[in-house]
Amino acid sequence: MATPTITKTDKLVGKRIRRREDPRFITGTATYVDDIQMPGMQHACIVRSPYAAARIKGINTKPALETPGVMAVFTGVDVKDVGPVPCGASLPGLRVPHHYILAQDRVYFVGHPVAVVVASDRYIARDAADRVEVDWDPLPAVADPEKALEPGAPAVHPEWPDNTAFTFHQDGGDVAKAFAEADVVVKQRITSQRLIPTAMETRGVVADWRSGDKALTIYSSTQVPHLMRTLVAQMLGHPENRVRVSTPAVGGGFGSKLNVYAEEALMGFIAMKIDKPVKWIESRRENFLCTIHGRGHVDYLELAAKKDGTILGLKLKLIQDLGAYHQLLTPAIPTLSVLMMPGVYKFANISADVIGVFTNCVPTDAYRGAGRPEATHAIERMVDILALELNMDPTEIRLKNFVGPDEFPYATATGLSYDSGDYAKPLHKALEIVDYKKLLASQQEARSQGRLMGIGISTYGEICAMGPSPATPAGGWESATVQIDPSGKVTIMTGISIHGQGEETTFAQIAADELGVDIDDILVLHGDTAIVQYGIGTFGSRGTAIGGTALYFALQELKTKIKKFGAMLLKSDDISFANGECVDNKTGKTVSFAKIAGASYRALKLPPDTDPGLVATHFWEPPNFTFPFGAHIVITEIDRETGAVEIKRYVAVDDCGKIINPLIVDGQVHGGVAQGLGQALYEHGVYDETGQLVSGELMDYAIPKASMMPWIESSHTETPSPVNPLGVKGVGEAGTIGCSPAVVNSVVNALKPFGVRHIDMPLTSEKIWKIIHEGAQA
Amino acid sequence: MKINGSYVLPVPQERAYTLLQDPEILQQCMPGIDSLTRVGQDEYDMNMKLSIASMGGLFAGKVRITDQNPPANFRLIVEGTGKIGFMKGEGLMKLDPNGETTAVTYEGDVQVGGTIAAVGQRLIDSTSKMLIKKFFDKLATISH
Amino acid sequence: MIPQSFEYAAPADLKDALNQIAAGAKPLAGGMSLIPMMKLRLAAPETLVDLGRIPSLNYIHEEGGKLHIGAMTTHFQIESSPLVRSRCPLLAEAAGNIGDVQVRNMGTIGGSTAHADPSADYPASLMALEAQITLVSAKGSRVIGVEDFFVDTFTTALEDGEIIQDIVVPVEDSSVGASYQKMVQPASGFAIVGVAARLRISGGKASLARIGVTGFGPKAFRAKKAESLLEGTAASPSDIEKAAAAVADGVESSSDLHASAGYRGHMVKVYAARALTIAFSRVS
Amino acid sequence: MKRKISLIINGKPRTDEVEPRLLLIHYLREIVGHTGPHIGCETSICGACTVTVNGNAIKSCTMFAVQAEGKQIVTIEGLAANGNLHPMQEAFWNEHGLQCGFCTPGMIIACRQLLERNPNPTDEEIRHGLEGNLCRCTGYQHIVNAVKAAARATSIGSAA
Repeated sequence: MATPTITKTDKLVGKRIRRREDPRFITGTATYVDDIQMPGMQHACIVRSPYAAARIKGINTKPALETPGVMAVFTGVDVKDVGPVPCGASLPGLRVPHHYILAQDRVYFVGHPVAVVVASDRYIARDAADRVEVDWDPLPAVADPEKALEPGAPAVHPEWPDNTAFTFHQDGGDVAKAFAEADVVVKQRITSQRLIPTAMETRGVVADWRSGDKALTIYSSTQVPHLMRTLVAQMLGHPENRVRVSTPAVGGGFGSKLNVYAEEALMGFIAMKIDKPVKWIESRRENFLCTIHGRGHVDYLELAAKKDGTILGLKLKLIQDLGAYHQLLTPAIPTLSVLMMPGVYKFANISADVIGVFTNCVPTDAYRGAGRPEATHAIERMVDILALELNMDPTEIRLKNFVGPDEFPYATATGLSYDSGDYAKPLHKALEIVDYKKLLASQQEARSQGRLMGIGISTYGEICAMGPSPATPAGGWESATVQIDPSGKVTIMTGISIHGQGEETTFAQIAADELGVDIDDILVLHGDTAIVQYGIGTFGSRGTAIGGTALYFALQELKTKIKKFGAMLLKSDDISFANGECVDNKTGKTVSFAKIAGASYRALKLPPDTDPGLVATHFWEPPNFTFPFGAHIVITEIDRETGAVEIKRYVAVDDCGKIINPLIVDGQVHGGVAQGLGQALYEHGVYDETGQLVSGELMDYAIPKASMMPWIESSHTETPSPVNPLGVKGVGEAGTIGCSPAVVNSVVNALKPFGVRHIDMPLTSEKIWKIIHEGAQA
Repeated sequence: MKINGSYVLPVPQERAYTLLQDPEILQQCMPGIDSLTRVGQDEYDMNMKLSIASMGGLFAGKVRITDQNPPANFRLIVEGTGKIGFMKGEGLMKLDPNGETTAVTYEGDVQVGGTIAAVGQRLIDSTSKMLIKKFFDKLATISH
Repeated sequence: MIPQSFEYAAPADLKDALNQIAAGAKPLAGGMSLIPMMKLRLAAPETLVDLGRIPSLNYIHEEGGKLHIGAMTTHFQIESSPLVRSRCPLLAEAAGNIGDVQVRNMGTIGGSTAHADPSADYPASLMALEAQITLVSAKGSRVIGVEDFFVDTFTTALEDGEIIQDIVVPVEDSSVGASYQKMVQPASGFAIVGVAARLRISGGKASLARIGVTGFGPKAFRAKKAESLLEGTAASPSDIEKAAAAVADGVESSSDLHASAGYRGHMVKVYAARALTIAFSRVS
Repeated sequence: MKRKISLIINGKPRTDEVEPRLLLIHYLREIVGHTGPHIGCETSICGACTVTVNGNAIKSCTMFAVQAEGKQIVTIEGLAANGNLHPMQEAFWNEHGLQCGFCTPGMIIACRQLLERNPNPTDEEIRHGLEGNLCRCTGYQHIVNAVKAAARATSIGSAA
């Protein structure tokens, strides 16, 4: 059962307890941004480009303005002084196009906003949007990043005809020497297709302007309220302390809401202009067209090894489809891929070239895993290809090349320091669960019967807890405030911005253990810049590892202060604090938590050098990233007649460090696997040659349904991280990162009789059918 | 999206060529055309009401005929934009004499954009083919 | 997400509805195709006549060895009807394959059939069942065979002012086995190809073979060549294989994001063989 | 233009004047004030807007409010009775059948319908029965567990 009976002295960390935030969701009473109603609120509808590239010859807003109920229509000219949509990433020589919040004289992708209609009702706004007349002059467009690099390709931004936003080179060790000494070099082009994040809640913004106070409140479905406040204040040229960003319930983000979009500033701008609240809710079609996409990699890889399977080095040319603009982190994502290219393997030589390419498509940016799934997919596929080349078992080649458990901290070829690990452990556990020997025998048998059964393994390593400040564009620390009320109730204010990850529960578990109070006496607040001290937000599997650690240190500060008050009240200098009371170690006399809290605020008397009240705030800067890892094994069988892939078994053994709540960790793994499986088998954001998004609705873009998901056998090993005192590493993205290579390895393995070495995702039935029946190699 | 097909018109090649260049004939045969106004040499402004099942929309655009090589081949370009998006069809029409009939082969490209492109993916192929078939069916009946 | 304005009527009387339709109003059945199109503004009827309040259009009854199904009968009613399940199981199976539960609760057989989506599930089974479709307008009614009903992509034999009133399918005896097998487009649930097969076995021979195909081309069709290849044989696996290989002879296949024309061409054979094999196994 | 509709929502009768084009989901959310059902797409795929109309689960984004005239509607807000959660709500909570919670109100209504029609479903039947409801967070496994737990709880409840 999910909910064990808890007695007060039980430690809660490590327990499988149900979430404390759930009642509002299961009763339908949670407030999402579209649930916000305000007196006088207006509704915005955005007019967007149907062309991937076009000149705007003119816009006639008059018919729209004349529609009864329409209050205003704005176009590019009205907002040209609003600051650009920000790019937080910086790379040497990076070309940054000025990203106006409404197009000026030209559009660069389908969905580019060109005008906005503001009306008293969303139906009227939609009607009037149809009456905005735009005179277009269509231009040639390019949607494929490799085609965009060809000479003579249409220039996405005329000022940069080579469509190259940046190039980036990273070297580690001596790759030339490694390749010279190699017995074998395997080469492969591997893509990681464009994906559409598809949070179930689309984006949405409500902006509320109080002119008397010059105060602007932005309610936005975002993962980063504080960063949004800083950046939107800059864009609007309004003092940051008079901008408040509040996140209501957020219906999923997966990176797509780790951003500041044109619409946040645009709604702020409109609210200030019309002096009324205004709401914009993205349609699903807009969400597909205008919210960032993920992935978009073409990797050319070469892996050098000795004939015994020892990997010597890796060469990589990475072409990143950036889309038409840089969103918040767009150019930084492929650099993360480079960092994680070595995976869990011990080789010292790497050479990577990244080319960031503009295309007439919506920008790519961080989507669940952000750079790491691409890297893991590439290296895990390359290791399998090498194993195939050397006729080695994929487990053997992995075990041979793993960084050993006694080699941590381990300095990688890309300059990272892996914190802790024991990579063989989850692999052995997974092999034991599937009974690998027996499995190989049954595969032999299946093959002899002509059945196409595949076994696929991925042993992934990832980088989490984003991340030390020098490595992130906007600070990589996190903050927590713990406030104990005079009555002894505890309120936690965290700088992370929770939207499904469950920290209202896990943080309360941590605090309940540290303070010895009932978990029901703890409240976790987040996601509102008017309530919470500055914070960074939720992304990059950082919530618990950094936000939780900030909380841990704030709790330690408070405990010290509590003990001081306890000592004063008990008139003792030998005090311990446990189970919510201070104990005089000499006499055994106790004073309760609530009593101490009351005394601290009443302040009739104070301990020496101690201020009244029980509040502590801690900003924690992590000394390093954390590096979770794990092993996924996928058993597939392919329908020879149709090419359809059936997942017969999915085994995931993940090591995310110390586990605070196994129920929540399992949920994160399941959800991560679903998104990895979506990429492996189904999802593909497809632009046609002219830059039209043809997988433009949920009718054509397949995210996994319940019937498409296998049962996931999830288990764990626990290797604590030395980076933080909680020993946690992070688990938000592990499932996604581990999944796709395991699935593809399994399918390629199933198709071994056809001599196939690699297939690019998604592994559609048709692609596989062609390999079986036409000998086509993807 | 590439599109091609062929159709037999029950008239000789010269006649077929003339018919296919005649704006009045084009107006009668192109599904949904409300008006075709000559604006230049072999260039017409067009208004079209396309309806397929319950879907439909008004399009305004152009019909152009280029690369004439009578009576063997020419290029037909039809483009229109409307509230639900835009479309552009461009095809090389090849006329091969076949006794008293003419085999018309077309080979071209259909581009659509806007809402139609995003939600009509699975229908563009079959719908384009249907519209072209309607065109030739009608042409065959009038040419008699 | 927001449709254009329209006028709305929901008469309880069929005649009333037909008069309004004759005057140009668009009929609204379950709305499962029409309403999403209206929300995307790909459809913008000026007047909708909701047929949902006409009790005389919602029924399933057996009469003269046939099942009569009213146009406004929902997919769920058909899927779960003991009468349909026992007397014409193929239609129940097809209904159960449509979309999802919510769609089946609202969508109707008349609406779906009239929409004539080339990838819809029903048409394959209606073809295999040689359904008769009653069309009605203010001027009167007529009966048309399903093969004549589907004309082209989204194009039917319905004249202006006409709607489907009723669909008639045979009551099957135990010498008939049938099956609908479909390759599902994972995003939308529509058929990439769908094949409905119906076999009567008497004296060890297939005395009747009917095969309907959807999803493959511009409209649903009957695979008559495959049918005749199978009739008179013992419907052995190799007979089925042979017939399945001819299932789409002479029909041009569609191509889209989800399946190329070539792949559809192969899958239609695979699914025809599967449908026939299962149909054969269901003959008692 | 506007039409009067009278219907029963979560057991309470109500009458409103609405434009024919007003979608049932917008009526429920913006006029009635039941913001539990959500809007996740416009093509009737995601199921976040699922409510029951006369006992049938439907997508309220694909129905006009005028079509609901005279009908009985149940939204997520109508499930808990006298302060007690519905067994399906309780099961979603216990089994961690939700993360961001956005699909949850529609999902719970669909799961409730599933058990009404099939009180002891297999895993496969559950997964097939939920094809009209998308969840991007959970990978569905805990949702399947929740439906099974609710089935057990309901059968124990009805046996008692």
